[in-house]
Amino acid sequence: MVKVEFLGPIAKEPIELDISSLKELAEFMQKDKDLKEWAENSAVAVNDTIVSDIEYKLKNGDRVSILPPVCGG
Amino acid sequence: MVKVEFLGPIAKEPIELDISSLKELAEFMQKDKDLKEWAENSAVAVNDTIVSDIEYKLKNGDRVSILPPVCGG
Amino acid sequence: MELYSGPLNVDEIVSRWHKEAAAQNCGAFITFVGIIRKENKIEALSFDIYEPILKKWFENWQQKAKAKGATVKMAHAVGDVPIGKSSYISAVISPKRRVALELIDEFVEDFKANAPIWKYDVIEGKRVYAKERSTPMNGAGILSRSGQ
Amino acid sequence: MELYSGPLNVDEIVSRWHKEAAAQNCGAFITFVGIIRKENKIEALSFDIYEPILKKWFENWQQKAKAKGATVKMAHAVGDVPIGKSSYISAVISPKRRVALELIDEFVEDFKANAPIWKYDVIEGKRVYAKERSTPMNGAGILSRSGQ
Repeated sequence: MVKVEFLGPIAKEPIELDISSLKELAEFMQKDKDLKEWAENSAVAVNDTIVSDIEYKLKNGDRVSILPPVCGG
Repeated sequence: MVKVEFLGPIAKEPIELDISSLKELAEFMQKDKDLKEWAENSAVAVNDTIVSDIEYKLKNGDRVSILPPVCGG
Repeated sequence: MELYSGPLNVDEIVSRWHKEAAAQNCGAFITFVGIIRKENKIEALSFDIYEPILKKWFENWQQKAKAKGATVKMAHAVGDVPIGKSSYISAVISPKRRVALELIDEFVEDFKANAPIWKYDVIEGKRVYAKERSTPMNGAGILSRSGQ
Repeated sequence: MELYSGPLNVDEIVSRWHKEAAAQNCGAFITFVGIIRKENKIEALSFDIYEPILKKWFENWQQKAKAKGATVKMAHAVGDVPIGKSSYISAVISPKRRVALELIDEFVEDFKANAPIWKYDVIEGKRVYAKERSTPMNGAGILSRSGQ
């Protein structure tokens, strides 16, 4: 299982998904009306490292974070 | 008469010269062994305004400042 | 990297970093302070921070600065910061002026674009995500259809 | 523009300017502090300032900053400043981050090149003009043979 957590303004509790790649996560998010929009503009981290390869393989116990648009300062 | 003052590291007291242009001041400075060197790298102000036209006319009572290379900060 | 609950004590932080710069025999010390402006009906701004990734982002900058002989510093507020108070300070300590001036610019701009911090306007006690002022991070959109 | 005899009280000056930035409802406040570094056999640096032209230079920058909605500030030491102490602070107060980052760079660089301030190394109590580190001002050399 992979834990997916939604950061900042995405008002959603963490979920556990049975997926093995970011591509599968993308498919999951695109099916969810609320998450679809965030998929458009969010970055993704796996175990706290930003990943930009959609083919990235996920393994059991991985933690994925969804990071929406930022504005520090 | 025109008063000429030498700023910063130029170890020289102010002088009074009977000149009517910066060109004449340039000629004067080039004749002086010590001042010649400062003429190479100094800027010039007339009555506290930087002047970069060598043809600039001086009138009685004008105050000319010689400003050697700077390093604030 | 320093995170504080609520407004920053800018005087204390800047004073301490300034002493550090002097102790490191560095000639140039630049600080950028972000102050909450009065705009529209905002009472305060509020911030969420995801610390693990912010820490990595900052450590990466620390390395980048080190390679140029410099040090970067950063402090940020978590939670509410009222108008007129400060939420953010970043700094560069460097022996060289040019390095310091260039680094502060890159550091602050990359902070704005990639530090995992979310901003909310506080209006009538409610937090409203500052969506229009926010920037998608590097690599954003890979989970979208067009990202593939 | 503030001139002080000897080292600057950086904490006091930065704190005061920071309050001014907040009072002006400006979101960005940048300071550049120049600290005396230990180098060679130097005990201190020493500064001469020609105030009338420095004042004009600064007023000109104040106008330039105003046209961009910003304010510039400056403090400098006159006379001796020992190692580890600060001789120079410049600052930009601006509603906008980009304006502040660009102005501080231009302001500090132009200061270095054109503010009528002369620097001396103090070695065994004697002032030695820092000739190699100094820059001819804009318009320098017009009194030389080649300047005509």
